[in-house]
This record gives sequence, structure tokens and C-alpha cells, in this order.
Amino acid sequence: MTLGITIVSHVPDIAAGLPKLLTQVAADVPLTYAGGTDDGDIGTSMAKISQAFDDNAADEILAFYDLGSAKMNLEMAQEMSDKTIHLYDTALIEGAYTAASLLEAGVPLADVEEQLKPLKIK
Amino acid sequence: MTLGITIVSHVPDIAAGLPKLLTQVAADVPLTYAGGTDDGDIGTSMAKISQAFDDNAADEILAFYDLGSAKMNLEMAQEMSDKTIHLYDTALIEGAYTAASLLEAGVPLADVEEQLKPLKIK
Amino acid sequence: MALTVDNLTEWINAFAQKVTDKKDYLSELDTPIGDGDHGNNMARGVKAVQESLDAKAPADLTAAFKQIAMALISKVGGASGPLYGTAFLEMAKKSKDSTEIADLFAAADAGIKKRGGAQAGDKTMVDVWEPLAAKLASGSLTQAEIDEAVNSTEEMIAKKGRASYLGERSSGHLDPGAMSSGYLFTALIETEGIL
Amino acid sequence: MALTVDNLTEWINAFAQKVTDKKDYLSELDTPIGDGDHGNNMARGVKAVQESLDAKAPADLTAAFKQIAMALISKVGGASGPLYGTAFLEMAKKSKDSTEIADLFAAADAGIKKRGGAQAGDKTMVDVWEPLAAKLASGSLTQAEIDEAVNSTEEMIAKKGRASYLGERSSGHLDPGAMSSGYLFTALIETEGIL
Ligand SMILES: Nc1ncnc2c1ncn2[C@@H]1O[C@H](COP(=O)(O)OP(=O)(O)O)[C@@H](O)[C@H]1O
Ligand SMILES: Nc1ncnc2c1ncn2[C@@H]1O[C@H](COP(=O)(O)OP(=O)(O)O)[C@@H](O)[C@H]1O
Ligand SMILES: [Mg+2]
Ligand SMILES: [Mg+2]
Ligand SMILES: [Mg+2]
Ligand SMILES: [Mg+2]
Repeated sequence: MTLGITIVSHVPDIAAGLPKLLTQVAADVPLTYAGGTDDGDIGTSMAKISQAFDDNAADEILAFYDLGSAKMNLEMAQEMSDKTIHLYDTALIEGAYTAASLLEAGVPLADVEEQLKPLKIK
Repeated sequence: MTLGITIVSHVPDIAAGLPKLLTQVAADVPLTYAGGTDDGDIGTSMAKISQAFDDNAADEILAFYDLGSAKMNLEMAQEMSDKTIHLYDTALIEGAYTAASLLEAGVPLADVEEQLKPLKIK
Repeated sequence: MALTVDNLTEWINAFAQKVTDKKDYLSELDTPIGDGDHGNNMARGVKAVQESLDAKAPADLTAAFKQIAMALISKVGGASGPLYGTAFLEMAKKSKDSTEIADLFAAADAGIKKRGGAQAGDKTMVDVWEPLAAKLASGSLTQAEIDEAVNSTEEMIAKKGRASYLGERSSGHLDPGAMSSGYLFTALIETEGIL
Repeated sequence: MALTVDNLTEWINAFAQKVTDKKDYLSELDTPIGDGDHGNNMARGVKAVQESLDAKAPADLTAAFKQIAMALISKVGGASGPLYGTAFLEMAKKSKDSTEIADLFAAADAGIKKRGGAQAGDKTMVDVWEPLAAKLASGSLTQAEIDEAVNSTEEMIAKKGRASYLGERSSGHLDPGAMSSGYLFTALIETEGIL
């Protein structure tokens, strides 16, 4: 069971930019992202999120998002995915960074989730 | 006394992207950002942060950052700036979004800070 | 009080027309307490719905609801996309055992609440869907009741969605999603032969 | 035990040489518990320092420290930039009333702690600066003492910086900033006429 990370942001630049911060500390963790609407505007897209789940080389995914409406699309994509998707209501950047650091160090999921708890702000 | 926001991120794309989310809800709040090192790599730059403070049309600035080393450069830039700079240890995206929404609605700084407290995670 | 592909299509077209006519107003409502895009989001969504129904005539009510849901989910872009989308997806599911308006709207209302986690009083579209679904269950719905539900959101303090970031400052503004939902119900009572 | 522009320049050049030689090793140390760039950051920084000192011969010790600080602050890019930068800025300030090594390093150590908020035991460069600044104050410093300080970080659990995200997993690795700081102190004791 490999663990990966998917980033969902309303802004395409943020979604594309955050993995650049994460790969620095987690070169081996599968990372995918979905940013903006289908048209590339500010918003989120269930289709893009589903694609990011599919494209992720891992079969179990930790997903992080920015604002509430992203969460709704994430949950729809989660319901439609064959993979096990864990959704965290943490600060997007800080939560994803923490998870990436720990996954790279081989920390088991339960311990990663313990570390994410203080970052829950939604 | 006008209030503005400055975003500091290790990643140029995140720094440039977050204001796109904020202007949607805060068209009238002066927003500037500093992302990456002087060479545009992942990291932060005191000079870029100072520039972002200078370029901000406001004379009092709420500053948000991603990781700890950004905070150190922010503090150096803060010490050198003539403006009043408030630094928040909140989640970057969520803190800046909250502040932007409230400032646009004309909420006074003390109340904005009260709303930011639950988002403090650093 | 039963739905068919024909009167569903008529209803949805009437809704699309209202949303398109009121696009700017809906975005205006979304400006002080949101990001000012609700009208654009919904107009893009209903256009996609109509294109979908035009491109492929649905075989039955379930298929029609699904097409509507999918168009909204993929084209709206904002929070209202998954919310309206879920409402129509739940109606699609329910339509397999009932075509009764009351049953369909009860399912849609439950779906919206589950998707968004909002309850009545949170200043969202739920404040329109919940009371009006209940009215439909009791057998009648008037424009005055729709207006009342929409207007009830004005004084509320938002607990969900972007407006919730404003806390008490969200009070004094109509909720844009409540307004667009009001159009959906108005279109419903204006469509001959449904109620 | 007093510093001049000349022996400061000699010391800094020796430090730059060590950092450049050990660039890959420093980045390797930063890989399991950081982002793998400490060697590159420091190498870029010391190169800028040398270019600055070459381009403009400092008028006095204060000016020399300031040039070094500014080059590090603007070129390093990572956390070590403002930290080393602050160390040299504090030495610049202190050099106005003392050129004693002990005084200068006490000021630098205090500056690093204030800038980063770390204390001894947090697995950072402070675990080298604090004990070794104290040794300098007591009048002597040996390579064995430098090694001991650097190595003390290996078993520590990081409380500051990127390594702190790893919690207990950060134990078992040398801190890269402690290592590069070790080179700074080795270069100091190797420079004739300073100690
Ligand atoms: N969690 C939620 N539950 C129910 N309705 C919600 C929720 N979040 C937002 N809404 C509704 O969505 C509307 C905003 O839609 P829209 O502007 O299209 O999306 P966004 O806020 O993403 O820009 C709100 O007026 C509200 O009625
Ligand atoms: N808050 C802090 N206080 C003291 N030293 C710190 C702090 N944060 C980081 N460091 C030091 O900086 C080193 C990392 O520097 P570097 O890799 O150049 O920066 P970055 O972590 O931004 O990539 C760490 O090994 C540690 O010694
Ligand atoms: Mg909106
Ligand atoms: Mg929107
Ligand atoms: Mg590093
Ligand atoms: Mg770095």
C-alpha cells in the first residue's frame, strides 16, 4: 500500500506551486494536484480532482484543500474513486508539508494523522 | 491609516497565486507579495519582502508566511521598514483569506486579529 | 404532483431563463459577502444544462436528472456546483422509485445538507430548500412562501461558505445561493402541470 | 584574541573554502531531515561574501562584518541566511565598542537565538554557537570541542526549522547548520593570530 498526496486549490498557481515545496522534502512521495475550474478560472473542478487521484501513483491518498467549496468537490471525487482517499481539514500548505515530510521518512499513516491534528483549522 | 496585506511564500507561484484568491473577496485591500529567492528559486528573500512592503499602497501591513525561515526574513524586513508591519503565525492561505475578507468589510484591526487567533498554527 | 421528462425540462428551462436574466443581480448579492461570482457560476451551469439536454434527449426522468446534475457539477466551478449537482443527483436516485415532487425534493434537500454540512439558519441555500421542500410535502407552495424563505437569510449570520468568514458582518445581506434557489422554486410553481 | 580586517578576511576565506569543499556533504546532511539545500545555500552565500570583500575592501571591522552579513542575507535563500546574517550583523554592531572575539561571539550567539527563537538542545546551529561562544569567552577552543558540539546534535530531536516537522524521526542525524557552523569555528581556530 503506497501513500500519496493530492493538493486541491481554487487557484491553479497555488496547486501547481505547492508540490514544488513538497518535492524538496519528499522526493519519493507521489504528488498530484488539481487547481482551478475546468476553464482554468479560480474555483475547483471535480473532474480535475478525479484526474489527480487517478494520476497519483499511490493507491492510498492524503488530500488537502484550501476553501470549503473545494472540499465538496473533493468529497464527490472521493466517492467516485476506487482508491482510499483521506481528506484533512488542516491548513493547506502547512498540513501538506507536514504530511510530505513524514511520509518521506516512512512514518506510518496513523502517526502522520496524529501530527496533522494540531493543524486542523476548518 | 490604511491596512494592506503582504504574502510571503517560499514558492514564487504560491506567492503570486494567493492574491488571485484574495482580490476576489477584497478588491479594495492593497495586496503585495514576495515569493522565492532573489534568483527565483524556492526560498525567501529579505530584499523581495522589503520591496513588497514598499510597494504596498497601505501604511500598515498584515503579513503572512508559509514556513519558519520566511518568518526570519520577514522579521528582518520588518525591522528595516518604516511601515507598521504585523506578522501572523497563522495558516498562510486561510489566515490571509480571513484577513482579506474582514478588511474588505471594514472590520477594525483588533477584530481581525481576534478572528485570526484560531488559525494560529506556528 | 408528479414529474415527467417534459415538465422537468420545462421547469429547468424556466429556471435557466431566470438565472440568466438575473445573472448580474446574483453576482451582486455575492459581492459583499462572497467573491461576486454566483451569477456567473449559475449562468454557466444552466447553459451547460440546456446544452446537455439539447444534445441528448434523456430517455427517462432518472437520466434527465443525471444529465442536469453532471452539467452543474462540471460547469459551475463554485460551491453551488457540487451543492446543486448533489441535489439533482439525489433526485436522480430517488426517481427510480418515485416521481412525486415531495419525495424528490426531500431527497434533494437531504443531499444538499449532507454535501455542505449546513443546517437551517446557517444563511445558505438550505434556508430555502428545507422549508420549501416541507411545503411541497404538505401539498402547496406559493410565491409568498418562497420570498419569505429567501428573505429570511438577510438577517442571519453565516455559518457556512465564504460569507461565514465575515461573522456578524454577514448579517444584513441576502444569501446569493438562497436567491438562486428561490428562482428554482418559482420556476417550479410557474410550470403548468407540476403542482 | 582580537579581530582585525585582515585576520577576519583570512578567517572568512578559510570558512568559504571549507563550505565550498563540503558543499555536497552539507546538502546530504540536509536531505533526510530537511530539503537538501544547505550546502548549496551556504556555498552561494560564501561566494557572495568573497565577491563583496573583493569588490570593495572594507574600511574597518564594522564595515567588513556588515558586508559579510549583507551578502549572506541576500544570497543564501534558506533559514541559514537570516541566521548567519544576523550573527554577522550583531558582530558588526558589537565591533563598534569591542574587537574581542569573546564579545563578538557572545553578541552573534544572542542574535541567532533571537532571530530563530531556538535554544540549546533544539538541534540547530545554536547547539554549536552557544557552547563554543562560551569556550571562546573562557579563553580557548579546540577542534575536539567543536566536534563534540556538532556531534551533540545527532541524537537530539529537532524543535526548530524544517527538521522539527519530523519530530522523533529527526533523531539519528547530524544537523546541517550545526555542521556548517562547526566549519566556521574550525576556520577560526586555524587562522593564525586570532586566538
Ligand atoms: N456549506 C454549504 N452548504 C450549503 N450551501 C452553501 C455552502 N457553502 C456555500 N453555499 C451556498 O453557495 C452559495 C455561493 O455559491 P457560489 O458563489 O457559486 O460559490 P463560491 O462561494 O464557491 O464562489 C452561497 O450563497 C450559499 O447559498
Ligand atoms: N529557528 C532556527 N533557529 C536556529 N537555527 C535554525 C532555525 N531554523 C533552521 N536553523 C538552522 O538552519 C539549518 C538549515 O539551513 P538551510 O538548509 O540553509 O535552510 P532551509 O531549512 O530554509 O532550507 C538547520 O540545519 C539549522 O541549523
Ligand atoms: Mg461566489
Ligand atoms: Mg467562487
Ligand atoms: Mg535546507
Ligand atoms: Mg531551503
